[in-house]
Amino acid sequence: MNDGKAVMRANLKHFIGAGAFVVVLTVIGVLILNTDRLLPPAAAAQAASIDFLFSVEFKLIAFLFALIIGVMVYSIIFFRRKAGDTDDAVYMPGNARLELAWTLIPLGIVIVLALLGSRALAQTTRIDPQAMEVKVIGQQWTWRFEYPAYDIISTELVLPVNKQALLRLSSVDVIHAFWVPEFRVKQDAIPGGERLLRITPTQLGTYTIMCAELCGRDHAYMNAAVIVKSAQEFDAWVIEQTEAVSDDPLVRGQQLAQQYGCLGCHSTDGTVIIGPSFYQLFGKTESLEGGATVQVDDAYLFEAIRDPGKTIVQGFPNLMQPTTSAGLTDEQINDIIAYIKSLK
Amino acid sequence: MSKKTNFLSLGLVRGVFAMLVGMPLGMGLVTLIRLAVGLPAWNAEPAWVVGGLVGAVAFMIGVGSLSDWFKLAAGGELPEHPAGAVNGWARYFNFTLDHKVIGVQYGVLSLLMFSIAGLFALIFRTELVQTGLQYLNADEFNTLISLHGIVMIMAILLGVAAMSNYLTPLMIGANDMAFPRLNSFAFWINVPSGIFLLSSLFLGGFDTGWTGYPPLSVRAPLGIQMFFLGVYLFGLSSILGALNIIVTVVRLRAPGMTFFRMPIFVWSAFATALISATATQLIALSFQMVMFQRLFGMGFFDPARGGNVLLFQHLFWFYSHPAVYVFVLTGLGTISELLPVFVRKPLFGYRWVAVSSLGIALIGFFVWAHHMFTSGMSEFLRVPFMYSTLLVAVPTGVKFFSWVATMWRGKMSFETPMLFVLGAISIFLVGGLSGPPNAVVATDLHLHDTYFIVGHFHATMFGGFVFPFMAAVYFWFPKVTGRMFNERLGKLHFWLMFPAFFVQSFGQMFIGLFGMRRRIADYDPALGFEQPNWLITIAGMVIALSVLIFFINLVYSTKRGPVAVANPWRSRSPEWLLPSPIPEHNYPQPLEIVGEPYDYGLVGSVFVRIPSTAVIEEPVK
Amino acid sequence: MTSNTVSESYAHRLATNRLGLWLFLLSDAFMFGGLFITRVYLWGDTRPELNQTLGLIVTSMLLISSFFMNRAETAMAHGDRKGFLRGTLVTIVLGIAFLAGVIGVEWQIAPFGVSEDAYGAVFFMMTGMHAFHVLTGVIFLLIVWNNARRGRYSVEKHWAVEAAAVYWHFVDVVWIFFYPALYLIGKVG
Amino acid sequence: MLAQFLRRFLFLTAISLMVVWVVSELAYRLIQGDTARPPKTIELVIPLGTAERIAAGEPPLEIPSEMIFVVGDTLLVVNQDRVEHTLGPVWVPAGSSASLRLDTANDYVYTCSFQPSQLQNITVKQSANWKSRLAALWYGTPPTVMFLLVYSLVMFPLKKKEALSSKRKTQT
Ligand code: HEA
Ligand code: HEA
Ligand code: HEC
Ligand code: CUA
Ligand SMILES: [Cu+2]
Repeated sequence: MNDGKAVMRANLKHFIGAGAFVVVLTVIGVLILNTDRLLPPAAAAQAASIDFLFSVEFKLIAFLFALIIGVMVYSIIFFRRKAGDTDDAVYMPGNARLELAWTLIPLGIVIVLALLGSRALAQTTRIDPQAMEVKVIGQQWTWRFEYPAYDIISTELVLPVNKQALLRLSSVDVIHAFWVPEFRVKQDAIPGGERLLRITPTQLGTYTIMCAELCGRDHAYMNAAVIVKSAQEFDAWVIEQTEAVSDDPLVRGQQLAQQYGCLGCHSTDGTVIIGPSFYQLFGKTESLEGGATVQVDDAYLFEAIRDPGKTIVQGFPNLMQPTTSAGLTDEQINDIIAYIKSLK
Repeated sequence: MSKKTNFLSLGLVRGVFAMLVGMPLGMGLVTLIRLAVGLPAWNAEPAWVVGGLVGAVAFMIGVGSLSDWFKLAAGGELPEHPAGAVNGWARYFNFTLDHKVIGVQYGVLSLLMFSIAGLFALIFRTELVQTGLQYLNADEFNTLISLHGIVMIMAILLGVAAMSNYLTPLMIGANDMAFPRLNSFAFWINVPSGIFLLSSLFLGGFDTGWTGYPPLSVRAPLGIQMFFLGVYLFGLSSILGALNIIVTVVRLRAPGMTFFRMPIFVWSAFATALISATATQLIALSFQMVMFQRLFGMGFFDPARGGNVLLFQHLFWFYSHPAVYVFVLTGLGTISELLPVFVRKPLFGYRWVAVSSLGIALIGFFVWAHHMFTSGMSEFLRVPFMYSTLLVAVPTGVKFFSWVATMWRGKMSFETPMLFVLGAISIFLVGGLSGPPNAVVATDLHLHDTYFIVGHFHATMFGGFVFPFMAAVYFWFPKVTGRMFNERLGKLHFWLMFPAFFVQSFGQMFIGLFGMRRRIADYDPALGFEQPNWLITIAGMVIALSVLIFFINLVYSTKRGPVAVANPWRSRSPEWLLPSPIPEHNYPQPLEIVGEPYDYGLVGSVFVRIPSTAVIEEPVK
Repeated sequence: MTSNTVSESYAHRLATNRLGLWLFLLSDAFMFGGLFITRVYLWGDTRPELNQTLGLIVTSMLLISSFFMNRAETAMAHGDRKGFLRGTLVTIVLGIAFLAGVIGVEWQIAPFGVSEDAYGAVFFMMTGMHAFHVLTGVIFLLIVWNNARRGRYSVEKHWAVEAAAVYWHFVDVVWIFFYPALYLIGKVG
Repeated sequence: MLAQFLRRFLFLTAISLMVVWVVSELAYRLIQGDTARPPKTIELVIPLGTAERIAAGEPPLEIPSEMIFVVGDTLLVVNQDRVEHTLGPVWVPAGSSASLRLDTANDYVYTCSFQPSQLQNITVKQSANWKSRLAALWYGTPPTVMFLLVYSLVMFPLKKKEALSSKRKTQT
């Protein structure tokens, strides 16, 4: 076996050359991967610690990439076989000390990275006891936001700036995920339990909430707006919303059908999205799975909304979940029925 | 013994016929049972599932894969080494015991599946060039990405099996696998599997992605049952094939071949097999549970009935994470195997590289939950999984550093296989280095389910499987066919594929960081992703073009290529001692291993000796 | 180590087969392990109300069958074909009785349906998958029994017998984990 | 050889346990902040005059805004006010006290009569109890053992039985 040191001394020139190459590549890499340019603008307090971690990781990546590729390209250039040379190269089967070094140093990096990661995770989940609560309910393929403190239901998420929002995420059907790229953090909304996400918006503006977990056909379109307002504007919005409740059941019904995502599956113009259209639904004779027919009246509609699994319309899959309408009171269902009736 | 080959003498044809008979039989059976217990006679789901299972068994009977076992069960004796019943090209379409034929069968099926899945990718990529939906509707799009994913994964598993089947017995000096019949069974079961996977396209497709998370998969169209069936069967194939590899490596090594004298490829095949043989059960179980929830209404994943949707993810990823190391380890083994040959230097730190494979495989069992960082696991549990995931980087790093040290001061030459090896190293490096940002929980909160992940895994899979597989095909092509491939076309293939791949992968990572989600049929024009998406698609097409060139090269060279010299790469590995193509029972005499496998440059060193014949030394210069 | 001539010897072949079988069982154990985890995950420290007497009866039948299987195998190793046939037959009968107990009785009297809740799902899945293995074991034993009756095995060469026996014991061991998981652990919920 | 292997396995398991314990403890400190402590009883005093202040729309005095607890904590509400107060399920007559055990990690919002919003946020976090520590060891140790084990095979190869016995022979 060759003595590793002797080999090293003999190759000082190559080491310096390759080393310089690696340094240059690293610098170029760091310049290219400069985080500001690779991520959307940050708009939440949680993004800060994540972006810091990104910048650390990108620098590490730039260095490691340069290290391997640099030496490799150097070898390709300087250690190529000359034409006609059929001899083997120097016999260099290994060096335990080197191997140990490149096992232990990465191990150290890994542990440091894990600890940095834990700290950043802690910062993103830091609790503000005064946080404003919002229930976020995902359903194929809409979002609904409920503000328990103000009794508001909305299809857009409106948040006051610089105040932590505690989002309680849940889903009525399949798994969805709440994500706003500018806020960085992401959390699945799963059926059968609430999951928490904390966001402290720091920039005014309108962003897009995207559903980040494949949830069926219109997953790509499962977006909603998140509007970050100043404290005063937010208060104004709250007042506007609470006063906006109409006393016309028809209007309320339409709003509810919008908010509860009914219109995501039921059209109002006769086309079939997923379920039967609401258009001219009332009064018609519906044939049900299993052969029965039924005259669509108030009682039937109420039943079909409250407990959709009970009667399945012929030719449609049993996709509408009882959880869809679980949040609706009886009056609210009647409002929706009033709305359906109006669609003639 | 060679019979006249007619159409029906091809096992494949008989199998397909049998399957066509078996499926309606199974369906009829279900219908009869349903009638008997008083249910409505026709229900598509159970009919297709049972029909499929019966069809698969019928296929295996038709191929002739079960005949020997039936004979054995009826009390017959089996010859240990029956002469091949069929010769010539027809062997490749029949039940056979020869591991080399089976290896080629795997390889060809792998490339076929690869092309089909690649074609799917090109179709949905074309859709993504512009915002809005032009050619596909959302359901078709979702079906295509899901099928692209799973068929590619099947292609990888087949490709891995191809390499390890063909090479492992040769490299350890064995004449065949430990269980040749099982080996053949494990191959042929893939054919109905592939048929099922693709048939889901015509049964409504499925819109769940390859991961098939419930409750979405519970609500998906009928096609998903065919997807489950397909995965079930190729999972079975994986398990049986892997078991065979382990036994072969443990029991059939030539005298003198200790574990630390095995060619490095065998190490990685062994490590891979350890994963496949055990973890695969869990994906089968998780899919079976969804299947049963659909068929019998069992409430595993229905929270309203005490089920839990996260359970599925735990079971699924317990397989599917280790599976990604199944995808790469043989590829990395190939890199380690070929590099010394083209550098003419020993593999630096052979033992470290060897146990690194084992390390990756074993650590890989304990990291699955990193796919679930945002799914709502308990908060603190994410930390140990972050740590264990990052730990995998260390043995992978050992491999990289050792490769680079192997190149250092070598005498590198750049034939096509070597180009693919170097390409593989650089691409896998990109893929690997994009792993830690995913593994660190805080940054994964941003990256999860974005195109960054898509970029990450295409880089790892291209670098860890596609490129090494192509390197392997070029490298062992003369061994398999006895002819050389066309070097020019090979280089053209590489120089098209390599840059195109970087464009594709970096493009994906770039838009992912900026907020492009995975698995979306359409994206918001305001985000400004049209141009990068257009580039990615073009890159994908260039890759496809290069693959087409590859196929042309293979087909042409198999027929017309110049006859290869015995050991064109001057490799020390034992299979190069044999004539090409290799005779049916590999080694005429048992080998004797007398040295280290990679002692290039050590004067007078010998790895393999065939006793009683001349010592086979370094080929004459 | 091995040479190719050795690799054709029966003893070598046998050791190879053994390794293969044990690996297969290891693999299968992962599946059963997955089921066990499912039970822990979904049931936690509760369990359904099941018929304890029946549970005890079927469990003892399976355990006793393992004893007879062992006797049968020993008989074969000593060239006692009659003894082997007798022992195997008892094993088969007990195995079928176990199946009848679990599927024929327990499934019918279980206080929940398949599709009712997580109790039903897990219970039927665990017992079902196990019963499936018992069934294959019974078929395997029948084949071995039939071949033994026709004198296909000898004292030296009876790998199929050994394999069937090991497989049977394995299925038995799995039940030793499943029985408490289903019948004993946790509060009745 | 097997005995040798097992001995090494146990030894490395011990080392890994230690390594993982150190790493996870550090991570835990970072994540949990002030909740890395055993459960205890915490007093919440409702001072005299709170009801009037609420009626006047002013925030109450001396009621801590940080209401973060650890699983197993007991919240003791001491009412020094002249009127009765409620906090979620707890009813505290004037001048008396009542306690609330916080057994499940969750974020609670209890209705209460001593905050202007009538709501009190209470967050109960999993403490660094032995259960979660054990979980960390449980998930972190196996990979570490595997890691050390495979590399130990290179650094310190297992000795073959023949080698061992031949050594013994030469010694005697
Ligand atoms: C061939 C397949 C393959 C391979 C080898 C890997 C390797 C790795 N993967 Fe990847 N991964 C996939 C295929 C693969 N992955 C797939 C298919 C998915 C998506 C599945 C889906 O959802 O559909 C995925 C998703 C995925 C996720 C989930 C992301 C998400 O959905 O949110 C994570 C998170 O941790 C991850 C991490 C890693 C890590 C840390 C490695 C490591 O093994 C990488 C190690 C390598 C290196 C780090 C580079 C070389 C090392 C050095 C130079 C040494 C020094 C380095 C350091 C000290 C850091 N991968
Ligand atoms: C080995 C694995 C592998 C390979 C090689 C590829 C190759 C490609 N992949 Fe794939 N991909 C996956 C595995 C792979 N993929 C997986 C697992 C997923 C996840 C799925 C999911 O989310 O569930 C995925 C998802 C995925 C996405 C994300 C979809 C989404 O989330 O919306 C995209 C998008 O760009 C993509 C693109 C491509 C492209 C352009 C190629 C190109 O490189 C393809 C190049 C083309 C070919 C290789 C075909 C060439 C052959 C011919 C043209 C010859 C035809 C001739 C005959 C038929 C004889 N893939
Ligand atoms: C996931 C898609 C989906 C959502 C969301 C949804 N539905 Fe449905 N709905 C269906 C389907 C599918 C059917 C037909 C099958 C059935 O009857 O259950 C249906 C049936 C109905 C019917 C009976 C129609 C008829 O022709 O008899 C009514 C009424 C109805 N839905 C109302 C609602 C209301 C109100 C909401 C919102 C609270 C809603 N749906 C949300 C899918 C949906
Ligand atoms: Cu909801 Cu995707
Ligand atoms: Cu993974």
